[in-house]
Amino acid sequence: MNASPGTRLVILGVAESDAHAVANHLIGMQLTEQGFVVVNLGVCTPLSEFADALDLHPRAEAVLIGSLNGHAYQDLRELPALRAAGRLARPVIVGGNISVGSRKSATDRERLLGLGVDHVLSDASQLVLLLDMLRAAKAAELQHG
Amino acid sequence: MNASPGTRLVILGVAESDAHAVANHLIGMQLTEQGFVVVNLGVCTPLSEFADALDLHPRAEAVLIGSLNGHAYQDLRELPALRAAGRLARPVIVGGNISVGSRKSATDRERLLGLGVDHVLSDASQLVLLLDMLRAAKAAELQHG
Amino acid sequence: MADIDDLSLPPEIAARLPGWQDTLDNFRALRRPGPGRAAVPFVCDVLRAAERAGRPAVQPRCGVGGHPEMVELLRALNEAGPAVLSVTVDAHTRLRRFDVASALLRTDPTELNGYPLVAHGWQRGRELTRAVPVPLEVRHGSPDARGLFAVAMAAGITSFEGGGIGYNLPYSKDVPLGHSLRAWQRVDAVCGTLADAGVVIDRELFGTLTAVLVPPSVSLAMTLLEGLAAVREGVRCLSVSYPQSGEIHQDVAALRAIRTVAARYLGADVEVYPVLHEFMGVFPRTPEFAGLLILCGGLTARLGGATKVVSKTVQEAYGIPDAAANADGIRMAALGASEMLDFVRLEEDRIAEEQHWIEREVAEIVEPVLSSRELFTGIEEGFREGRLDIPFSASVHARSRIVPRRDRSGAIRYADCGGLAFSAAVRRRQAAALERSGAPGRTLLEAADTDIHYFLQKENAFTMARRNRGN
Amino acid sequence: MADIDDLSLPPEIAARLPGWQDTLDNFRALRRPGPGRAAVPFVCDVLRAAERAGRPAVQPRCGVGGHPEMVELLRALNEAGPAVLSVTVDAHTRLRRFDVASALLRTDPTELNGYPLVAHGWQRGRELTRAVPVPLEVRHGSPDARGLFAVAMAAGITSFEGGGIGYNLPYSKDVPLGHSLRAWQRVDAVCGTLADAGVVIDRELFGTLTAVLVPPSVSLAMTLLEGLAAVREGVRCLSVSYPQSGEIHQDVAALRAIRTVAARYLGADVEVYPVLHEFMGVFPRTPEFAGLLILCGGLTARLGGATKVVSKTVQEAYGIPDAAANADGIRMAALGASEMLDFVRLEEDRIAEEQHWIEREVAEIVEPVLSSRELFTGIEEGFREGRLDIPFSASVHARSRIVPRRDRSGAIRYADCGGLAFSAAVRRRQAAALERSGAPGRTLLEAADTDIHYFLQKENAFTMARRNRGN
Ligand code: B12
Ligand code: B12
Repeated sequence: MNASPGTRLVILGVAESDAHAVANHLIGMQLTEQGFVVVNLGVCTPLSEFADALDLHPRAEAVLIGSLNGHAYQDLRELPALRAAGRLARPVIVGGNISVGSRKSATDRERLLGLGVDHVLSDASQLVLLLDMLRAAKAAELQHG
Repeated sequence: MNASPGTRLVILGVAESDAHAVANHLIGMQLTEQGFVVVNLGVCTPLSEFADALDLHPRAEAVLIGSLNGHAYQDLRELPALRAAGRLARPVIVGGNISVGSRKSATDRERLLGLGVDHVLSDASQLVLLLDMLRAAKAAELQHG
Repeated sequence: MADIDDLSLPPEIAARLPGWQDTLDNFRALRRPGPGRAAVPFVCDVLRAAERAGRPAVQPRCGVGGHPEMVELLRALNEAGPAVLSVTVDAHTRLRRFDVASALLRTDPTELNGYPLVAHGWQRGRELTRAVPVPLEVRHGSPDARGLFAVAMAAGITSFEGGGIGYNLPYSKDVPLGHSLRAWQRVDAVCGTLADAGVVIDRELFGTLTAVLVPPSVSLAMTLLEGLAAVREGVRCLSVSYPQSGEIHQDVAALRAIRTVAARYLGADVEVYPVLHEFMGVFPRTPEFAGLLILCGGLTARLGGATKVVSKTVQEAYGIPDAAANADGIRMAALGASEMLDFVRLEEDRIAEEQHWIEREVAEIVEPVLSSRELFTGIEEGFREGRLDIPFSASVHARSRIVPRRDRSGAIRYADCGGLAFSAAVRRRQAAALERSGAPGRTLLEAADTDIHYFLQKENAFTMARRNRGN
Repeated sequence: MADIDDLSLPPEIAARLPGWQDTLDNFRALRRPGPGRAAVPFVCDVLRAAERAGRPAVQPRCGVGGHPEMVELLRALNEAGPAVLSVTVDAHTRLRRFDVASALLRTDPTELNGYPLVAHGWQRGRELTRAVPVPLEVRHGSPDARGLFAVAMAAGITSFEGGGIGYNLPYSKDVPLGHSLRAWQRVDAVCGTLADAGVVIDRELFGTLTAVLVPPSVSLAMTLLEGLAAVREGVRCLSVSYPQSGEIHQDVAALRAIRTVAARYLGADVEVYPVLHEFMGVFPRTPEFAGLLILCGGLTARLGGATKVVSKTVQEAYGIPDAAANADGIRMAALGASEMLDFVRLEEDRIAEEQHWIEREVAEIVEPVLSSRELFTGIEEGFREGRLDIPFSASVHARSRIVPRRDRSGAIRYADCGGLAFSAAVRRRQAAALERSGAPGRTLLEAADTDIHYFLQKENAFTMARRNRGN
């Protein structure tokens, strides 16, 4: 996990109450194949552990959190507090099945954004595109800002 | 069909545009088994032919008309005119599937009653009961009225 | 060569038709891509493709009164991927009450239980054939369909259902067989002329008859007689339909027997495609049970080698289905015929035995007719004397002395062969099948009622058992 | 004799429990009719009855956060005639975050993905067991379920799912196997005590594991090891579950192998019931396709001789189902297992061959463990060294070096056997099955993705083909 400074690094994991592992395995493989260094914290990972991992790997471009079991909101509740404490200062990208029940509403997504989640994806295939866009936006910011 | 005067007699048939024969066969058999004389006009019978049959068999207690194909209202449209001309002066009992479509409404039934249909049944099993009740009511009427 | 003039149409229909050459040109134009639309194959093209693919083509029944509504319905159903779509005609048009159909069309088209093609006219018919990329079939039930046929041809519809027996006896009270057979002879003759001109019309024969408890050999015998009449007039593409009894071994055997019987009697100049009509009797009422029957219909069609299956819907028990239920039915039937159920094997011995007897019964029914001096008079005499017969006839021209029953397995048997000239061997087998079924003491009426409501009763039993924790 | 005290419960749970005698009395009272309610059988009674009847009992998963809502849900589902109902527990409770579950219960119970039984407490649990005339099972996923188990027993719930392997590796990140195995040992020991007192608790082992592409021999090996541990503690009734792969020959073989393997290794003192978990992987999205898979699950269960089948719903792909969809799922699974599909035969040779190899693979996986000095240390060492393994583990305590793939028929094979000590013969057969499937050039990731989305892809192919008129 100590890759050369040029390689891109992300932190990946599954939300605290959630044990769904398959997407996590696949996304980890996929990002690795695409040249990323993936710090994979696996399933059932409290938000504070994501913050710890970021402290350890400050180079990380983003924090990727999967949540399939419907508990995304509850499991990410500490985000405002952690951010207020200056931690998790990276784009937090959440993906999966973000609320309980078979009929979803737009408010599910808005609630997460309200917590400070930066992006909600339903499909991992858009992930690399999003990471590239975020990096480009950051580069532009550094240049002009 | 020239049964002894004591036996009960009904006129049975299927509405003018309707070729569904199975219920007609079964109801005919059933009433015969129960001791009725059944004048069965069969499928595709215009209302005027029901009236002709009643003229021929004035003893008939009721006129039973099946309609399965959804065209009951159109097929019975002449009823007010025939009644105005003094014909079909017996209880007209309609049974089957009385309107087009898989969702039925109460107005389907009301429209038929509005034409002068006396009873609408969805199930032939209530038929003998209804005929018995009609006969009892008539007897009572003759006694008191 | 027969053409539209030979149909002896009533002048008010004849006067409004386009010219013969225009009708031919329209058929040909349809098969090529047109402005803003893909080429539309003929129904016979679709059948050949399904035959090659080894999976039945799926077709729903569908017809509503209004024209824009009909266009919309076809487009909606097309989304479910049918191979053929139907123009199911209303009951008034079937009985040539064109004036009643026209009047209702003006006042309230939703009162019609089908699309009144004659009242709408061939120009609107052409709009239908161009509304969707799948070909259409007219499904009706007219003992004498000459007018409807002429309009359908002018519209460019490449499949036309019916025949002198199957569209008479179940569909009208008192049209003599001689009349209907000869009316259909004209239709077939025009199909022959069209075929010579390269426009092969698929003629589907309605082996479903009165739909309720039809013994397979009765169905196959009737379509065989109609098929002979059609081929004689030059028809080149025949779809022979058979109604699902629901006992799969019997159904598979019957579908397979359609091919052997056709090969034996109809000769090599005609393409014959077996078609399964999904269960045509009293339909179960719950979506699960109805859905299973529809799925099993697709499976039965594939295992029986049917070229086409006409699907049903979970609303069958209630009334004419809405578009959504109809689309679901198409998909369910297609799923039943799909590779998803390719693992299903049946008891082939049982099927072979069943098929043997069906073929024998058909032979015993039709061969006396075939040896009569003339086919139509043979048929007329047969029905008059009861040697030909169907159960539950709507028409006074069949005796309905046949009494069908289901045996213990659910297969349809003859409890009374009526006047059919069956051999002792056939009679013995039929009796034995019912004997084993052993439901003694029931009156004929109770028995008929039980057998007619076969799936409804199974459904009720299933539901009750589950209520009572029997699973 | 082990009793609740041996569970070493946290004091806040232990303090609130009823006495042991009260728990026993409650179980016994349930089995008798009570005021205003019928007797409720034990789950093991239901399993025995299903076994005798030769048709699998049907059970849905179900659990919502609120108590009145849960009672209502059980009552609604009961209408569909399940043989057993579930109390599916929320994820927080599974992970022993009882405080979080309690907090959510106060603020918004609909935020919970299951019924937090511990937070509700055993008194409400008793209301559940009396709400419906069918017995309940707790389905959860707790590596250490001692608290939940104690509450379930106090509530009178007669079936409890889980085991030291199957409820650890798929359900948590870092609970050592030694811990979970020993926690479940306590649970099993209490079940032994209860059985001695005449209260036979059904213990279901979660052979489904991580649910996605689980090779049958992995599933059977894990439940066999758990089964040995349970029997050793006195468990008398074991349900051994296996997740439908969707390839019916493989599934039927696996279900049948559960019986032979149990007979060989578990001895005669325990009743063993094979259970099919309807397809547990990525579910198709259209109601027709999902419905077919549910129906086929019922069929597979019956043909494989399963005693029970746990049903799915057409909303599986979307989220926790509503009551109506769940009830439909029960009926669909039951219909698939009903006499309606009794005509279906399978290629028995293929099944027999498949079963032979599954049994052999299981033997090769478990026998080295069985020959180790102690079962639990054998299991722990096995996983540490990769001789025991499961694919896609959620836990760091399995290596997940096994790489499963589907072969051309859809059956699940080992593309890489990881550290499993398979013989050359087993490896050859596995390799051959995949070779024939020939999908060269694909990366492992692409291959995994395709195989994981097997039914979704079939569904898409079906839909697209129909859109393009391929039928
Ligand atoms: C397999 C499975 C399981 C297995 C998981 C095994 C394991 N450890 O991995 C088992 C059987 C153990 C299981 C357990 C449970 N499950 Co589950 N499970 C499924 C199932 C069938 C498939 C999930 C899967 O593996 N998919 C394959 C992967 C590749 O796809 P995916 O997970 O959907 O991921 C894609 C996207 O979501 C997204 N994505 C996922 N993660 C991330 C992360 C990021 C950063 C991004 C950008 C994108 C992204 O991209 C992926 C690829 O496109 C789904 C239903 C379905 N889809 O058919 C239910 C489902 C997810 N499970 C569900 C539930 C509720 C549970 C349980 C809580 C039990 C319960 N109460 O029913 C427990 C979990 C307990 C816990 N502590 O969390 C529910 C969620 C309900 C809801 N949200 O309303 C579902 C939808 C089933 C249902 N209909 O009820 N489950
Ligand atoms: C068999 C059948 C046919 C056979 C009929 C053969 C024959 N000649 O008998 C065939 C295939 C030929 C056929 C044709 C048509 N049919 Co049809 N047919 C059926 C089916 C499947 C069963 C009917 C049946 O025989 N039932 C058995 C008997 C015993 O039951 P029953 O008819 O329901 O009768 C009971 C009650 O209705 C009542 N009852 C009936 N008559 C009477 C009379 C009296 C006096 C009383 C008191 C009670 C009563 O008591 C009976 C016993 O309880 C039904 C759908 C279903 N139920 O599953 C559709 C159905 C009746 N048909 C229908 C239609 C529309 C037609 C057609 C017009 C074609 C079309 N457009 O789809 C043509 C008829 C053309 C015409 N001229 O009428 C529709 C009616 C739609 C609506 N109302 O919305 C139905 C509901 C199918 C559907 N879902 O679309 N049909």
